[in-house]
Amino acid sequence: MSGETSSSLASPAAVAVPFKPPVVRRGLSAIVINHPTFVVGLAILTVVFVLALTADILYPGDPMDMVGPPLLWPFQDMEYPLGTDSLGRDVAAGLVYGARVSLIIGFSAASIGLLIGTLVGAIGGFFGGLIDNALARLTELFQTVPTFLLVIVIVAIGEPSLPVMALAIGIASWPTIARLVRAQFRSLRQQDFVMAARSLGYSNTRIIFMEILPNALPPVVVTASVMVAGAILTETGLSFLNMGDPNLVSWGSMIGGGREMLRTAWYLTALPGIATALTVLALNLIGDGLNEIFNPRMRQR
Amino acid sequence: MTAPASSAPARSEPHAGNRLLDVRDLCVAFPGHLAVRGISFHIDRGETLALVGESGCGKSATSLAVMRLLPPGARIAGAVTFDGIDLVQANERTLRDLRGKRMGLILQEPMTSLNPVLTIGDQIAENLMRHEKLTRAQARARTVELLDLVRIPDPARRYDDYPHNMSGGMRQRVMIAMAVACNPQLLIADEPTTALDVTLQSEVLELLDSLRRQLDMALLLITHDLGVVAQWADRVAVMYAGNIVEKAGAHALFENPAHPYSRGLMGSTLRLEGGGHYTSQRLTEIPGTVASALHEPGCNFAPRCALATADCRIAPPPLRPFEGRQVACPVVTQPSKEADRVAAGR
Amino acid sequence: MTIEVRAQARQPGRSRTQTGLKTTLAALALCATALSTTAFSGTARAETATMVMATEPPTLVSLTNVATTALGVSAKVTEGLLEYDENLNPKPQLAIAWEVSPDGLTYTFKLRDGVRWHDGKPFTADDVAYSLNLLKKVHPRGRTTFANVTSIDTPDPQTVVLHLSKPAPYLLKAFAAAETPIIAKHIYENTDPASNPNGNAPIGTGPFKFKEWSRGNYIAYERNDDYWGKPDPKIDQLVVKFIPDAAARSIAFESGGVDFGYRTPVALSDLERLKKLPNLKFETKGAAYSSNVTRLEFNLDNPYFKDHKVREAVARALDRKVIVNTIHYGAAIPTSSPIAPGLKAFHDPAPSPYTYDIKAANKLLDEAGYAPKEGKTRFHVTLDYNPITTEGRRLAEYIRASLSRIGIAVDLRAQDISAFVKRIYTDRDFDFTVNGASNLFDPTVGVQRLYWSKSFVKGVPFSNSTHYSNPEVDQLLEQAAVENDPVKRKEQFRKFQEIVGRDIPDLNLVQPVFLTVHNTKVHDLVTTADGVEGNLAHVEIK
Amino acid sequence: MRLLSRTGRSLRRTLIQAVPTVIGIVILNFLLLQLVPGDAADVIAGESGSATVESMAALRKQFGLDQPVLVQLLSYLNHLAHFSLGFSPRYNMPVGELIMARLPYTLMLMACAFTLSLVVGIACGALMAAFARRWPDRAMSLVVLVLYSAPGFWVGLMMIVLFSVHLGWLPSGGAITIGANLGFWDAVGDQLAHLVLPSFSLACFFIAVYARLTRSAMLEVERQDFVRTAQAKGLTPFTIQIRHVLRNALIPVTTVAGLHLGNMLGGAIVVETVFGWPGMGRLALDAVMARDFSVLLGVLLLSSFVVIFANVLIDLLHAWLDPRIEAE
Repeated sequence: MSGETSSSLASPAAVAVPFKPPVVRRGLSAIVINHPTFVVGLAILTVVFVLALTADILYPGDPMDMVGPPLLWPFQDMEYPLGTDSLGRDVAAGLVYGARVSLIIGFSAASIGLLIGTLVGAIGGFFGGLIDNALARLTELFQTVPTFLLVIVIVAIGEPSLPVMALAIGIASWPTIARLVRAQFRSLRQQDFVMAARSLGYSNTRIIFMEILPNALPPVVVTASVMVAGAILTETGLSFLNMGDPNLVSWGSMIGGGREMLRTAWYLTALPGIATALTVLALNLIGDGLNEIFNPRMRQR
Repeated sequence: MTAPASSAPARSEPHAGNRLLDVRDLCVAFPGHLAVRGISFHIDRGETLALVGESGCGKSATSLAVMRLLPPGARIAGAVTFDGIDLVQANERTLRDLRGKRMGLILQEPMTSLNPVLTIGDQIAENLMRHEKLTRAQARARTVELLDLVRIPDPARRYDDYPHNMSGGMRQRVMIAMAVACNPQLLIADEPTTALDVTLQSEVLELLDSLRRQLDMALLLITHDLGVVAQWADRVAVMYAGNIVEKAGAHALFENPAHPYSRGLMGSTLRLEGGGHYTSQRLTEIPGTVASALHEPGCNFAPRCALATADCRIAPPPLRPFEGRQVACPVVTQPSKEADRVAAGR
Repeated sequence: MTIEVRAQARQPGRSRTQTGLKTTLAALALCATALSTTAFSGTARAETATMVMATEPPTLVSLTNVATTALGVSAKVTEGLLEYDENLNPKPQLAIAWEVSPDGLTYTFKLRDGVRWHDGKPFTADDVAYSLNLLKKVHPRGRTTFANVTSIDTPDPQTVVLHLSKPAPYLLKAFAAAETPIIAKHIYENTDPASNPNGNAPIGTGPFKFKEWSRGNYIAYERNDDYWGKPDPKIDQLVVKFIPDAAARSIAFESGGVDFGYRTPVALSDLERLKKLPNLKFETKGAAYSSNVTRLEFNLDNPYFKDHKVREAVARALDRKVIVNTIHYGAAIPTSSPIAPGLKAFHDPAPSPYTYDIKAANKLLDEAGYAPKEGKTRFHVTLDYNPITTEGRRLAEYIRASLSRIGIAVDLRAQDISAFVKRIYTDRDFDFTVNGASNLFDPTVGVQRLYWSKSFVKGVPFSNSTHYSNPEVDQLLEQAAVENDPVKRKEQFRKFQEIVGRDIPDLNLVQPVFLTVHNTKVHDLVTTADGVEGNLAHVEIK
Repeated sequence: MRLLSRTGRSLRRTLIQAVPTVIGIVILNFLLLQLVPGDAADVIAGESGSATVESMAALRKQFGLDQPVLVQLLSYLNHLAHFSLGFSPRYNMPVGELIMARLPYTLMLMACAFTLSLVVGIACGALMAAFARRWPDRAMSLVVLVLYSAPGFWVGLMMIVLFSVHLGWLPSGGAITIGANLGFWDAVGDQLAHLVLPSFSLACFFIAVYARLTRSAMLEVERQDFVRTAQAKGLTPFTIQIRHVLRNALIPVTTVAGLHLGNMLGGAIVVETVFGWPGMGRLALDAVMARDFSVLLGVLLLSSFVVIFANVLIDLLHAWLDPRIEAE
């Protein structure tokens, strides 16, 4: 009991509270301080985005052009700070253009997956009964077939180019979203606000898209970032097996190209690998951050 | 409902030997909320002290602070001496040896305070084996005895049941068995019957009290139900917004509540003996809410208190002796006509 | 009295958890490493030679399927009549003597006596006759190689006589084990040769007997104790191991996991580094039997490449020196002749009339009427490349970069081997393509199929993909196919190379040099023209 | 006893559910594969580097490619009805036999990778939960995230360089040291040595998944009341974390564990290529390249069975872990 001794009626403060209770911050500063990982993730992703957008300005030439002597080590010749590959192509240009390809594939594949997954999940979850059962079987079917093999078959059907790869990865990755959305819809369907909407005579489609979907979105948004990360990893896997688009430099094709020189020029594999890992890491951090922001219960810890 | 068998002797000089738990100026703060604002009380061996107050007044925080089980974000200050050991300064090892062995805890929600994937017998035996160094077989036998002690039918078979196989009342009995397993000196029951329906409540409380006598345990009973206090507590401490506003013998408090808040509480409880019918007797309400009074400099209750004067708003009133009890209200403890009038008017 | 505030921030009793879990994790890591180090130091092995290959062969006998991987393993068990030295001069194997009649219409072979099949049955002339007749019917090249053979008879168990309708000067060089496997009549008679189980567990006369094939993993052969070529073979067991990844193969050579490999088993980029290692040797001999040529084939029905000027411009835009050094890291010989330098007897070293000259190439394209639009691009074309070798893709990328310098924008198109073959040879849906073709042991068998107008057949891979037809070339090829006099034949092929060199229906760029890499403890590995594709009878581990 | 009856019931239920899924897989993939350009005959000709009209026709007949698609599908389905996966003309042996030679390797790799990812994942998750919000938790979360983000084959390649080339501790690829005719135990040790790198490379993604899952599950459980009861019993934190918190956190982890098997099998393809591991993944890849659809369908079917069967096992583990389920 720190502070004054007891005295007359004026009486001491019952007890001066010896410490200041920890303050809870609100608003933007709260997000920054409570979720450092989210901010770091966002920062890395913005850097990668800026690089991808300004690729033309940074390296105007064609990244696949053979501009320098082959197999230069990074910082060996300052004109090519990150060195050149076995054909004398500038690795730095490759990484920058690779960022563009990887992001395009990542986001387009994820959006295809999201679209199909949300539709299947919503319809299945909302209507239930036979439709739900059939769609659940379909989701399960796609889930048991090894996803990567499905992607390979689809890419073998179409010619290995950017759109075909994005479609293939999208088609192979929708089940995860479908399961999630279906679960959300099945629980949200019984909520009162749906009864209310029905009583107002809204059509089913309006209820699905205007009423239930907005409520089902938070977990979907969180999984979306993970799906983009997964799509980028799958693309690197495809390019590694020489199934990538030959007209485009992508991180996967750089890893694949550098694979043979693993013993000598290991930087050719290491640099794109690190670039991929960093971007995917950023997306995962954002996913985690979103999860914490949307999920207030976690914040009190 | 019978009156409590005997109320503890009126405030008497605390003789150290009999003193079990002595709390001095206890403060507990959670991030952004000061739950307990410097309270002091004590419990003697074999005595039941009730901590009563509305929800949010910090009584649960106090019980957890005593056993040092507050969640990580919380801060604690003051002195909590249990049988000569200062729990605030004690290190983890000593605390762990105390918990379960010399202090038992009973939580409020029987549905969630038992591990759903372990049998109830194992969960009790776990406590025995931790402190009593018994073999598995001895612990099992002792547990069956304990289950029988808390009047659970066919204890040998029920040993291997899971919590979800039992009713709320049964589960609370298991909690009690678990808490008293090692014959602790102090039992802390945090609203033990709030989640049960009325018939079960008295059964469980009666069991709790008989065990207390049998095993000569002190009981810190935390509740918001004045009926429970009247019937089972020896002494009572009334808490309001993190402070103890009145400490008195249970009998004395019900006879003549001194602090305006105590009086308000008493007023807003249905009294059967008075014979009053709801049509004739209006229950008095205490205006305002707890939150609104929280940040006042002086006495927290001032904004809602009928007797509030200028003095009340200067500094938080200390507990002062008054008619054989302790009251934290300058108006009540100062012999002035106006106070008597109000008191008589009740 | 000040009360020192003890932060409750730590959940009570944390320190004990940290130590408890930490110890278990450390223990886990410890036992994992201990386990691996002890197991890996295997005990001494019986004398085993381990050969490495990138992919698994579809069959172990090169009868109906002559994939390069099948050629690599077939001869160890199934031998041929002859074997050849570096200059393709025949040496005895199952046949100890051979004679060709002056008019080139009768071939007589004297067979080795006392030779037994691995299942103990005697090897006789009937087996040889049956084999040659079967090869003519089912072997992918059998039809052309034995086209002129009308009948085969066996006067006695040790003699085989072939009768031909027309002379076949190349025929005597066709009897290597992998190219013309001699199989047992009693095993293949009235069975479907393609699905005969012998393909997966072969019985032959060779120095090694088949022991075990663990799919995707390895093939194990054991020593044939009563082999006719005693004291060969000098090793107890031959193992063929499959490692698909080039970097992993380099590591296997370095760490001694494998003893030898052929057709440049390691990544070209690793050559320079591996050559410095004391325990590895590099052999250029042993690839004479099938020299490959890497080519850029134009589709002459394509509007652009129909025009000779455009083809010449492309020819002048490609620098063979860069292809040799950058694409093949020096392991290739520049050539502009349709006949590979490897076929020394027929190769015409005369240089191509179209030397590397970017300015001339641009002028040609202007003359051809393709002025560059908005600054740079004259026109767009798509380049397909054969996906089997990694060099194919890198060459395609070089061509794309080079042609962009003369205003031709090239889009690459990737696909796997099946889609590639269908697009080029069945659908003919291509502008130009990077492809490789083996000249085999004689131009008539290996080169004629690429330039002979009659061999332009839709759906038949590695035929005349350019759709080239030049009556004078046809006549020269048809004469050389039956010309007995070697001097005249050489002149006919020289003239053929000169015309094709001028017409350039396709650009022959380089002949990749196939290196055989082996550990220094491996001796007498390459003793014949087909090198490691031979029966490895003389191999020794010292 | 409870588990036994439960096995029967869940096995029956899954098998009944599995039949339509399997039929669906066969038909979906069979039709999908008809769209792939080129066929098996083109592949063999492409590999041989030469062919004649007759040899191509003979190959097409041998592969049964000259019949209409529907006939091919029906013949495949009737093969299936007789529990045979058909005959692979390219490898000249029954598909069943071909796959059975590769199945043990894939099962070994999958089992090893799956257990490794579960054990290490849960251990890391528990450690991170134990140190929640302090530097060990932050550090391990970062390491786990890097594992989660880096491409599996890239990690594999880097490990080969480190462990096999520089340190020489582990073999760089393949399944066993051939021809070393080791004693039984040496052979097992040798097999394990070959298994370490590929299974870790395949598992590293899933270690991250399970670690993050366990961590959030444990943090969730720690807020439950019964943890406070356990603490009130004065149990050591280690006992509380393991007996009470982890034991309950395993339930949500096992439910999700089954979902990842599908793409673990997919990931195996790339890992098998990097390590030259003779598994079904690479066989499937080669089958796509070789347009040998009977082998590809065989692999798809068997991998679906592996996934379905594994889910049954996980369902059992789930029931064992959570007594409340049995009360359904």
